Amino acid sequence: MAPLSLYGVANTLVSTLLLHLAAVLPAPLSTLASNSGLITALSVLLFGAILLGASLLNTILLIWFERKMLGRFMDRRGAMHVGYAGLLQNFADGLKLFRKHTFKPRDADGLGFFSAPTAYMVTSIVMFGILPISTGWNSGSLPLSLLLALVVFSFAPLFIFLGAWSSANKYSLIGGMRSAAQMIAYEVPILLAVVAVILLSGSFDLSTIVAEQRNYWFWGPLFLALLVFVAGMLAEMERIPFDLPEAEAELVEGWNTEYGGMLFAFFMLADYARALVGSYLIVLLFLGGWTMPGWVPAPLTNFPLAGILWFQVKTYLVFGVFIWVRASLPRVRTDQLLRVGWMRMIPLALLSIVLAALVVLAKCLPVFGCVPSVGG
Amino acid sequence: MEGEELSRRLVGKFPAVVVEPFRETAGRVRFPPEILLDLFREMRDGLGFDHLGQVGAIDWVEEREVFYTLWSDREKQYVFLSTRVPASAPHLESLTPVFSSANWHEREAWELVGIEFDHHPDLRPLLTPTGYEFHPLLRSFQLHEPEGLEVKVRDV
Amino acid sequence: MSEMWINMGPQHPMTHGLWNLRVKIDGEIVLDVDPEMGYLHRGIEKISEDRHYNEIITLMDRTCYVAGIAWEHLFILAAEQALHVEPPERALWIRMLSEEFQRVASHLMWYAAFVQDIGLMSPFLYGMRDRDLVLDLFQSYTGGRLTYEYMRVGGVRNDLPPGFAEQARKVCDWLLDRFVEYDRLCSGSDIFHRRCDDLGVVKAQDCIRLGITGPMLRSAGVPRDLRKDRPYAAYDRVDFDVATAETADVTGRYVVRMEELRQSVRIIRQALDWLDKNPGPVMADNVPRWMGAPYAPVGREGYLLKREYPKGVGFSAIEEPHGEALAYVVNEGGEHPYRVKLKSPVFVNLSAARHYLVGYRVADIPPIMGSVDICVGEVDR
Amino acid sequence: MGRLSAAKPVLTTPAAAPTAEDSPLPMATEPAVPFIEIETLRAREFLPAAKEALGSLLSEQAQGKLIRPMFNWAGRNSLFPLHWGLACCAIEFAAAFGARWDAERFGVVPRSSPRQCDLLIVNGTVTWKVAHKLITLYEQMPEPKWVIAMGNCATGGGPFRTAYSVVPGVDKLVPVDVYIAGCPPRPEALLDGILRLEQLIKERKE
Repeated sequence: MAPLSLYGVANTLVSTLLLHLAAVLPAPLSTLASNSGLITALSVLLFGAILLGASLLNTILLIWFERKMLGRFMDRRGAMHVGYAGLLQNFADGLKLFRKHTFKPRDADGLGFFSAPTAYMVTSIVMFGILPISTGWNSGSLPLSLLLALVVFSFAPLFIFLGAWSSANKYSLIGGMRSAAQMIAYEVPILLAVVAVILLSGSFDLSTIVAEQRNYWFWGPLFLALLVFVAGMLAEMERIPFDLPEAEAELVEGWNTEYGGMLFAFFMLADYARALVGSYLIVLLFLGGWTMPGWVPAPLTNFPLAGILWFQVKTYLVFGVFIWVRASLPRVRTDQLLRVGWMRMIPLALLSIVLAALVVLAKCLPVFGCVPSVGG
Repeated sequence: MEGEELSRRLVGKFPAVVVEPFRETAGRVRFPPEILLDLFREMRDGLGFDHLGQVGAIDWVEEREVFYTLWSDREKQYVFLSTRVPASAPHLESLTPVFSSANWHEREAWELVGIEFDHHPDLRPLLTPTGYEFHPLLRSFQLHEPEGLEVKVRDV
Repeated sequence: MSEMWINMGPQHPMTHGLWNLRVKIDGEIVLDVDPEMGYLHRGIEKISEDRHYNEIITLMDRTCYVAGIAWEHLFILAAEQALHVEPPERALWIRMLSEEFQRVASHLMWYAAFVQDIGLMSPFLYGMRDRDLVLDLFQSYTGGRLTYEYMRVGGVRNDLPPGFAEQARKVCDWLLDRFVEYDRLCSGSDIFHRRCDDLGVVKAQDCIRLGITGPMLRSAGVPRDLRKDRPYAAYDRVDFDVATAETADVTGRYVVRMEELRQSVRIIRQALDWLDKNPGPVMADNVPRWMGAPYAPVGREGYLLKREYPKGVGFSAIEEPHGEALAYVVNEGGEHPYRVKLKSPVFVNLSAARHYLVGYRVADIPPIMGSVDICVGEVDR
Repeated sequence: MGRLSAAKPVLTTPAAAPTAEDSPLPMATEPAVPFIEIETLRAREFLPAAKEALGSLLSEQAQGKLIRPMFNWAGRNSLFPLHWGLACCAIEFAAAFGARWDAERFGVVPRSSPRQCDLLIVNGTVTWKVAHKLITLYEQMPEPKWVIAMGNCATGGGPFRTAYSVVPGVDKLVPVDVYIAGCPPRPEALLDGILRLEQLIKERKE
């Protein structure tokens, strides 16, 4: 079965359009229209636009999902009256914030104040171009896509701190410093947990990592790494119990206290984009990505776009766990968070690397019956 | 502790003190303002009334009354103490050296009734806005309907 | 980062009301605090000098808006002394029942606010949900959810409606089940203990020195409860225990309040049983009819009746949900009290803020202040 | 209209006026303002003019039918009130976000920072001590913004009307859109007030 590819779709669309154009256009323009470089450029643009739009829609749907789920956890209903079951609620929020007056506090530093949310938003959305959500549905198979993803993912504290510093507000500043400390502290265990995955799969390429999980998903052998990764992701996403930078009770709104209007919308959207990306990463690294285990009947996995569907189902389940955690756990304190990060998470992550190495050794044993795949 | 016993134990030491019966408490002790600190030390250490309930003041136009309520865990009883200072010179020694919890109570009594507590560590207004010039609980301070108020409109 | 002062308030999610906590911090460590009060100073004591006794009840409800009945009760006890009026027995029991219901509602409100301070999101909704059930009961016999104007000099305004007892018992059963759930969500969580243990410690000696009362004092192991030590209403005729804890920290206050909720339900059940068996009047006979009127005739000079009372003073103390509240009412004849002095427990508990906040972290301020259970209305009055 | 009149004087610069007075019959070939200057002026004028043209196009054609209703729809369906408890009404305000009334159904989510709010619910007695803080908060909220005076105290001082420290009505300080009566109003009344405010926003013309 030839897998459907987003770039393929975009390319087909653009080339068909341009070929038809070339047929009607006069001579100099028709050669230009049939230029392969132009076709590639336009296809990439279209691909990007589709990817961006779909990802943002998905993010907005995620916000809706969280609001409804939280409502249920809290014995209430959440947004109901805007659109069917409140589906349009977040669009209303976004439009309203778009219309709000954009302003800068008097003492704020203009450059940092305006550029931080933008950069935060951009770096968060770029992630969607890197992560494959099904075969062929990413920007191309980069051999080091996992590393690239993690690097882009870890830009965030810089921009958060920039925004917090330039808003000239003490609460923002404390929030920004907490945020930077916490994200940097949890980068390390995340990377170490990822090392375990890399050991087991033998690749830095996310597509390969998913393909390696065709026999068994990595959450089984790498359960420890999964725990570390999930905890780290909770800290990276700044969600309860690790939402200290925005700790509402003490820091008002944390680092985005001074942000309003569209800039606030950027922060919000980027936050949820990061949450989505975090869930994507967990699904990709530990839960088999878009693949389904063999016992799932073929009709359920064979239809077009089945990969995307199952990937999204898994993502939302993972995010549902995050919501569940958010609804039932109190917030920890900064020093506790950092102590747990440096003194518990890192040893656990190191242990998980050892375990991964053992599993790699064990893969050569015939008991597991799986293909030894280290190094390709 | 009944009123008679309280009276017996206090009047021996402080002849100027008058103990009256007061409903549902051990009694009401009227004392001259000069012996305030000594009396309260005796109440706390000697009689075991170690918990300061409240400090309040009443404006009786010519003079002002300051009253204190103490509680004893041993006796399970309140005792009510009061003293009077002239309205022309409403000065009274601060109770904070004996009961540190008197701090805010005295700040409140100062700003509402205008009793000036000498040697108070931090006699700032507590409830009224900074720069408020009146002692609102004085009888001379009249309430009025807000129609008479002039509200200054601020240009935004 | 060097030392700096930050203002937590008056608009801050931590404050649960209208006050300002100025905090001097070095990094995350609190070096000094300075509470600024008075943002909700409404001059209740002054307005009371201008109102008829039964009109002051309106103000008392608003003095502490989460424990309106308790403050009505406090004032009524003092006013009855000052006016030489004795209420009938059934009124006492109804007052006690109301006060215990108010304690449940107030503690549930505290629970809702406190769990939000430590970052728990959903129990806030659970606390509010269950509090609404109690408020429904209040509504069935007083007509109000927060501000009741129910008690009168000489009794209470009206008797309980028929069917009230069954409904109240149902609510009690429901609440007891829910308290188990609350405990599982809070004290059953490891993070809760990591956050709240050894936090905001005020030992018994310091509590007494600083004048702290209520659950804060009981959490330090001092079993002082005016309902036991100096029984008013009918508290000497019901069976209940004083909840105490030994740890003197935020967890201790949580434990004390949770136990008080259970004890309140216990008192409520006994009161309901007694009220079932003993019907009777709820207003004293010797009170003039116009004294029970809900409002005075309009006009400042044109009263229909010249209201003159015998001179007297009244002093009352009750165990309010937040601690020990005192009232002192001076009646110099005439229709208005000469002076009403109210002592709020939170006022004193808050004045000791420096003692239990300095040395902890910024992130500890919300749980500690949450455990104090602040109601700014009664602090500023 | 205001924008049009503001754009016009740019064409007749003050430099041109004295020349016209000095020589009442200027030569036809010699423009009053040097050509290059006119071109610069025109270039400088282009952006505002284009903006205005676009704006007027939008305002006349689309704004009335599409854009304004759309933004009004968004604005009224996502009102973020300021998380601020003043007094008694704040408890009912909190109850309105509780499980039974759940104001989030209507997209009403309280935010703690005034920068992110568009609805100031004055839920309680405003004293003179807090008055200037209230005004600051109101000014910190970005436009468009609305104010609901919840309860009798915010509306007109309530039972504390005669007190020396109480503002007799918050409309002395900030413009109020919706008044809710009650002491305190029930959560239903608050929701009703919010729905009335939504109606106001729906009919908004600017």
